[in-house]
Amino acid sequence: MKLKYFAWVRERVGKAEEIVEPPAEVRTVGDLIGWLAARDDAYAYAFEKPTVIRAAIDHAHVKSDAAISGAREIAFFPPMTGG
Amino acid sequence: MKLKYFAWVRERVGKAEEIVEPPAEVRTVGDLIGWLAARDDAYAYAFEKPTVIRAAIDHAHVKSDAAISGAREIAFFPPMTGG
Amino acid sequence: MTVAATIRIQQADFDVAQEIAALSRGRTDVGAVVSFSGICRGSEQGEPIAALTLEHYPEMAEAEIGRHADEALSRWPLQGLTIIHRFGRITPGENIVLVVTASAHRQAAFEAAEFLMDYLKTNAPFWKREESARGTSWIEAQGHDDAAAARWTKS
Amino acid sequence: MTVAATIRIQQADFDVAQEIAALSRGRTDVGAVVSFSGICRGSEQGEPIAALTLEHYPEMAEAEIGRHADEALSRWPLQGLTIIHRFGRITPGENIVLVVTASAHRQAAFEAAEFLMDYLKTNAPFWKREESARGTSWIEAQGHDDAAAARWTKS
Repeated sequence: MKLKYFAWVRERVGKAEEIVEPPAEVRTVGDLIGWLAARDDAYAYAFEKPTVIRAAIDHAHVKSDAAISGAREIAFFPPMTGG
Repeated sequence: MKLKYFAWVRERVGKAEEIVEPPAEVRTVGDLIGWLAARDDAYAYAFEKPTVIRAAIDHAHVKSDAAISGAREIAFFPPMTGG
Repeated sequence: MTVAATIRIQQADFDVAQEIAALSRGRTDVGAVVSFSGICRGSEQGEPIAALTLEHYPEMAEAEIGRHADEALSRWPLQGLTIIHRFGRITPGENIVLVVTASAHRQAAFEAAEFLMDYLKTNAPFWKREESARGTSWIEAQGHDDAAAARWTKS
Repeated sequence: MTVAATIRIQQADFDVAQEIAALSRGRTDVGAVVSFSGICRGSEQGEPIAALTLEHYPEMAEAEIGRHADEALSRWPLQGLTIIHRFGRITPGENIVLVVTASAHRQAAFEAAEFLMDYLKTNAPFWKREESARGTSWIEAQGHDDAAAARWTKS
């Protein structure tokens, strides 16, 4: 699946997008955050406060307990500040 | 004191303004409406439903129990429909 | 900062764009501009109309709108306020009334504009007469306009 | 009547006047037009800023704004709706966002515009970074914006 990062999440991770293949036990958005955070210091820093991170699956906002199976694109970003 | 009439009150009374000198016992806006309504059929028609009539003394909205002593200009009109 | 409201009661049409620009152009302290334009519709209660004629009480309209503008300026942190109300004969599609509010924050700009429109509808001394195929008649006041105005009364 | 919203997510500036006119010109069924323009201020939390840069998530911004436009059209009797949100570098005094609503009645036009602005602030995938003498930093979301958006949730 494709992951996208925006704003300071993007800056901390150090890339705007990537393709990942998480193991089968990574079932929810929350699991995915935990799995990413364990990768290296950059990801750990980006996801150090998981409750602040917002997520979207296929362009729609989701909560951290949302299932990721079947998702084509998952995005992580800080709370939005548009308008 | 000067009286002014607007919208259908003006049309029914048949004039836009006039000078009147009500007797001393006419103390409030409500008294004045009663005194005017007793003048002739045109005034009686204009003021047939006193609760619908709005009044202003010297350009400020007032209730029917407002005292008229000292007023320079009293206006009568239907509920407003501007905006 | 002292903000003065611009209030105009006029027969002539006005340019919404120009009034909005006047409150924001060249300024960097305004974050939100809300405009409300009231436009003459081509029908009233389902009946086609040819025109509206607005009668008004000039001295009182000025006093009354001025008081409400001052109240809006005291209740909300506005950086600009423009109110224009036309009188005379107005045909469908033409402007009737304009309120423009400018503020650092959107909530203040929205609320002040709504407050002023609610009060203009119920308290400003203007009366609309409609012209239709059936002749001319005075438009009746709407109870829901009074209810809308009442929500701004401080308890 | 089916009303389609006009939604544009663009780097270029827009002309508020032209967008308002597009919703009302030549029409006689529109009685009320409300516009909200969000403008880049010259300071944030008391600090002067040189510019904002808006990052966005294009596909999601389109989807998200489209959903909220549809919700506004289903909740209020609108006759026209335009939403424009800019991205990229924007300097103080420049436009950021525009919502224009047209309706037969003022309450619908006001409420729909407020609803959309509250949701754009909290749900549309845009992020503002500010440039100041101290460097660049991401603007933090405001809790009162979430509270403003929450008031539209149907219970």
